Amino acid sequence: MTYSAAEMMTIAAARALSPDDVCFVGIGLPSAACNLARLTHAPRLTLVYESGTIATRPDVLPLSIGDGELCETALTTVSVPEMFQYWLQGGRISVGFLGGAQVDRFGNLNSTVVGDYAAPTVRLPGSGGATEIAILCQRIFIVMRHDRRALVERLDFLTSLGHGPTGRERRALGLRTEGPVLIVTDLCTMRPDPETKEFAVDALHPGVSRQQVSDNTGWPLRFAPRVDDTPPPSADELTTLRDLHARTAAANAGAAAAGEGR
Amino acid sequence: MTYSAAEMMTIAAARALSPDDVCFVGIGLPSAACNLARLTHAPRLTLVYESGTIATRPDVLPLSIGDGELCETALTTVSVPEMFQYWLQGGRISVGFLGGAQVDRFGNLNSTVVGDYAAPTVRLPGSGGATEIAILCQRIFIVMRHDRRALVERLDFLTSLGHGPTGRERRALGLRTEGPVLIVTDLCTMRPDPETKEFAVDALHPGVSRQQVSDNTGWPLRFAPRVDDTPPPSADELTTLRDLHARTAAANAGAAAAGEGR
Amino acid sequence: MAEFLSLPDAVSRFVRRGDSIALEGFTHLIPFAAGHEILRQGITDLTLIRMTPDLLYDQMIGCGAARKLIFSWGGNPGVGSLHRLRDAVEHGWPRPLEIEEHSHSAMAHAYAAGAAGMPCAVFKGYVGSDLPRVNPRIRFIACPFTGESLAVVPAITPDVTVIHAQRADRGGNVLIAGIIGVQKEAVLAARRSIVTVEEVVEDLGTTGTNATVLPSWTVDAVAVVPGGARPSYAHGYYQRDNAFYTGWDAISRDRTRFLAWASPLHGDTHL
Amino acid sequence: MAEFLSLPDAVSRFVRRGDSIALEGFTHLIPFAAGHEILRQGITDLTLIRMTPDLLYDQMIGCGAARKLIFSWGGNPGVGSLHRLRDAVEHGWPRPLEIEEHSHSAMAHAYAAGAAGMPCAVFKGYVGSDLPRVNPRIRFIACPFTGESLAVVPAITPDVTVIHAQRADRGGNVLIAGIIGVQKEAVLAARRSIVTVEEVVEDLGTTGTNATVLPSWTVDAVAVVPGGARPSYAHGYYQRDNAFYTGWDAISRDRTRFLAWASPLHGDTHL
Repeated sequence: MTYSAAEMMTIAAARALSPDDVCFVGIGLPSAACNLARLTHAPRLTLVYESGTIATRPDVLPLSIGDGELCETALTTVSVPEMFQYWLQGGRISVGFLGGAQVDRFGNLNSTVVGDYAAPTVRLPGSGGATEIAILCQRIFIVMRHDRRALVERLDFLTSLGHGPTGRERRALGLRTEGPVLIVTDLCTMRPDPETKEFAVDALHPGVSRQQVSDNTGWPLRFAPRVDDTPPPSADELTTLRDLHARTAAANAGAAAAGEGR
Repeated sequence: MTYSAAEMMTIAAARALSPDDVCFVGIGLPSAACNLARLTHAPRLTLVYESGTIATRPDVLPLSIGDGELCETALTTVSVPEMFQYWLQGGRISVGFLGGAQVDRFGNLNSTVVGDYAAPTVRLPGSGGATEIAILCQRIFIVMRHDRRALVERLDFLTSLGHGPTGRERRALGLRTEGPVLIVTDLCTMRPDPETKEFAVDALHPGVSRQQVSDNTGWPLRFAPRVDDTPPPSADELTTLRDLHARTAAANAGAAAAGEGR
Repeated sequence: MAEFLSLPDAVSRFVRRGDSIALEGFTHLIPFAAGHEILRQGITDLTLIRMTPDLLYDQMIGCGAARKLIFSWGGNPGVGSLHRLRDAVEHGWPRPLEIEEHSHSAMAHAYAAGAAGMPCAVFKGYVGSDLPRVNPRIRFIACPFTGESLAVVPAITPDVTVIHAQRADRGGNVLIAGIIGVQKEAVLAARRSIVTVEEVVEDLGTTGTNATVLPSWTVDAVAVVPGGARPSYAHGYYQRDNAFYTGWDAISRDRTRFLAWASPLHGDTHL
Repeated sequence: MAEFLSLPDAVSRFVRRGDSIALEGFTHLIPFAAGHEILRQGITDLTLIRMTPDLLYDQMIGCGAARKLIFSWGGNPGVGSLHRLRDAVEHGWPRPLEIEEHSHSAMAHAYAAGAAGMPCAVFKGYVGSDLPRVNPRIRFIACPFTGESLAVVPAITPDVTVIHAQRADRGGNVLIAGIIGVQKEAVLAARRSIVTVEEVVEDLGTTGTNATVLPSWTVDAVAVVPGGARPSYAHGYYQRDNAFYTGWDAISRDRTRFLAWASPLHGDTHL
């Protein structure tokens, strides 16, 4: 079966999840990856959305983090303050997914502004949950489209701490959580060096060259001593993912027909 | 109708409640007084118990602050942390009832120990909610049996702040709540002097003399410029209170017959 | 005790020019109808507070009703940017917009602190982030027992909070169910509050439960506004109009298209 | 993931000599059966934590299982004193009992802080009280924005929390309903936790609701113990045995009568 780079990216992210993980899930690719994992190799995977839905099992992907589907299929739904107090800050989440407009080689993220904060070129949405997800989940998975505007030499703004601007700050701050352990892009996966915490490519997606990855990265990119080939999507993975997207599209079309707007 | 001193005391406390009050209710006399008020002149009176029951309308008096009857007749029941955070500390309660083993002339209360804290003669139950009820409810009503061991010259321990050991500390601490505005005993009612905050008798229950009250008070007791006679219980008040107690006794007898113990 | 009022009466009684105002909702139960009524009445100079300013605040900012925004995530969920918000921040159109920016955890804690009568919220947050550099209302204190550094932000105490809920009973008690967000905290934290509801019922059916209820004595006005959350949704009543959210992107990208969309909502004073 | 164990197995696996332990319950759902099992197994040197130590802790203290009590109100509700607690504090019988004494608000905040991963709880409390003079774990800090003095106490993080709940599903998810007290916070704040339940059901029926649920992955052991809260009560299952509470006064007043009552519960080690 043929597949897109976006599908490969989602599937690579899904594979990184373990059956006993409790995930703090964001909208978009993280949501697709988590639900794909739940529907394939990790049926016990627990999904928590910051809207307060705990152990939700959505049949279709939410467009927003607070969709009714999430509540209707959750074990229970708590208030947003409780979600951030008892569940995120309480250390109950093993994996947090984060993205952003920019990431640097140490997994620090910018989702605030491009340009100067006081007079930005592009005003981005802002932190949302990310600033505390980054420090309070046991491990962080970062998902990004791979291009030079996203994987940058230097962030315009540090919204969410990875391993720190020099790779040493996180440890120095005494945080007990691991921080970013994985970056998944549409070209490759990267993991941090155990000592320097600089991310290095550890697997290339099928058909992607080292040169192609380096050309699309804003810093002089390192490769791990051993670089694997990402196994291509299995038929089961692809079918499950496409069914999920098809169900989602059908549900949204139905809802659009039923809705009226303002 | 004849009546007991305890009935007079409960009825005097009930009369002090206004229809729009939101009361933080303790077990025993405060619970009887609040429910009597709700069943007579203050049908809209809102009762909140620290077990988390909001706007409860019990048909019988609870033996404990967490009785099922309170939950089963409440608008809703919240957790105990929420009760203390959003409802008591949030300033939502207009009247708190407090009692204790000892009260002084400025409405400070001891419910902790008789004797030295480290080697007490009598170990009392302790603060419970009282320490923060005393500072966070808009107004405090104190209910006590009138005797020299209870109305004392000097507390063995200050559990809950009234107007302070000299009557000036509460104001100096900048608290925006009023503190104790009423003491109801089985002999009289007392209110604080607007300036000195020392409690003075403002009404004597029927048949009680000034001498009798003074003899039973552990400090040189003052009387307000005008001392009223407490109106005796009305037939409606007495009947309602006795019906409430009778329903309670019947329910407890029934529950005892149904229960088994360990 | 909550008073039952029409939406125009509730807004004119309880929302004032220059107020700090939270129209809260977390995807679910966003009080669009009340926000539009505020625009219709031309109430301006508002400080808008919300964790997730989405289309409603984009519309209010585009109409020039806000002088300041306190927020933690400003986007069109699953779609993209809020173009009116961006235009105000990036180009000062139709008027400059002051920004006070937090994280979700900070705002959730700050609403809870407001509801709990606290002057500030203390939590584990902002470690290593640049946000404290650009927001002086983020401070740090040491735990007196462990020495650990903890973040502190001021409690959120809006002049007025407006929310939409499923229903009220005849006594004015309000039930919120489903994704409940920070709405209860936002009402309890506010000096004044308006709740729009889908319907009024005889009995909320919450006796003996642990349901999320705002008692009548915590709310100033209840206005019955069926569909008051559209194009957001009301669990148990109607679904989210995702097509409107998606379509908003094109309307809001363009000042002219936005002005045409907004013209029925203009008050007299601000555009 | 919670494991389903017998009560003796759950206690022997998760409760250890010298533990700090919270057997929580606010009149409702007090885990008497689990507490008695701890006595039967002779586990001692415990630091008992509870807002409202009532008959169960009176029994455990009378049996000599505790070296310390952290509490905010120690009485027999509506009846009077806890005579075993008083005997331990006033006369050191059967062993001296160290006391760490708080107010309800402090303990409720401290459990919530423990559940929220905070090292301490900050709140408005203890103003003008003598309690901070006798408890060095009560401190004060200033709000960095207003200067207001605020009380601080350490978070409560028990080695083990034991609660009783109405039911679990087959996956080990636990539902608590009615007067829910601080039980959810006490479990989330603890390193280990045991929940006894009235029954196991196929489906909790909480999907789509805002019910109070402890997911399976927050609990170590679930033990099915019908009647496990008696003489306390379980909303929807059985009522409080008020006669037992009233009758306890006479039993506990007298060391000899208490020892006779307690003899079937004695472990080997502590009396």
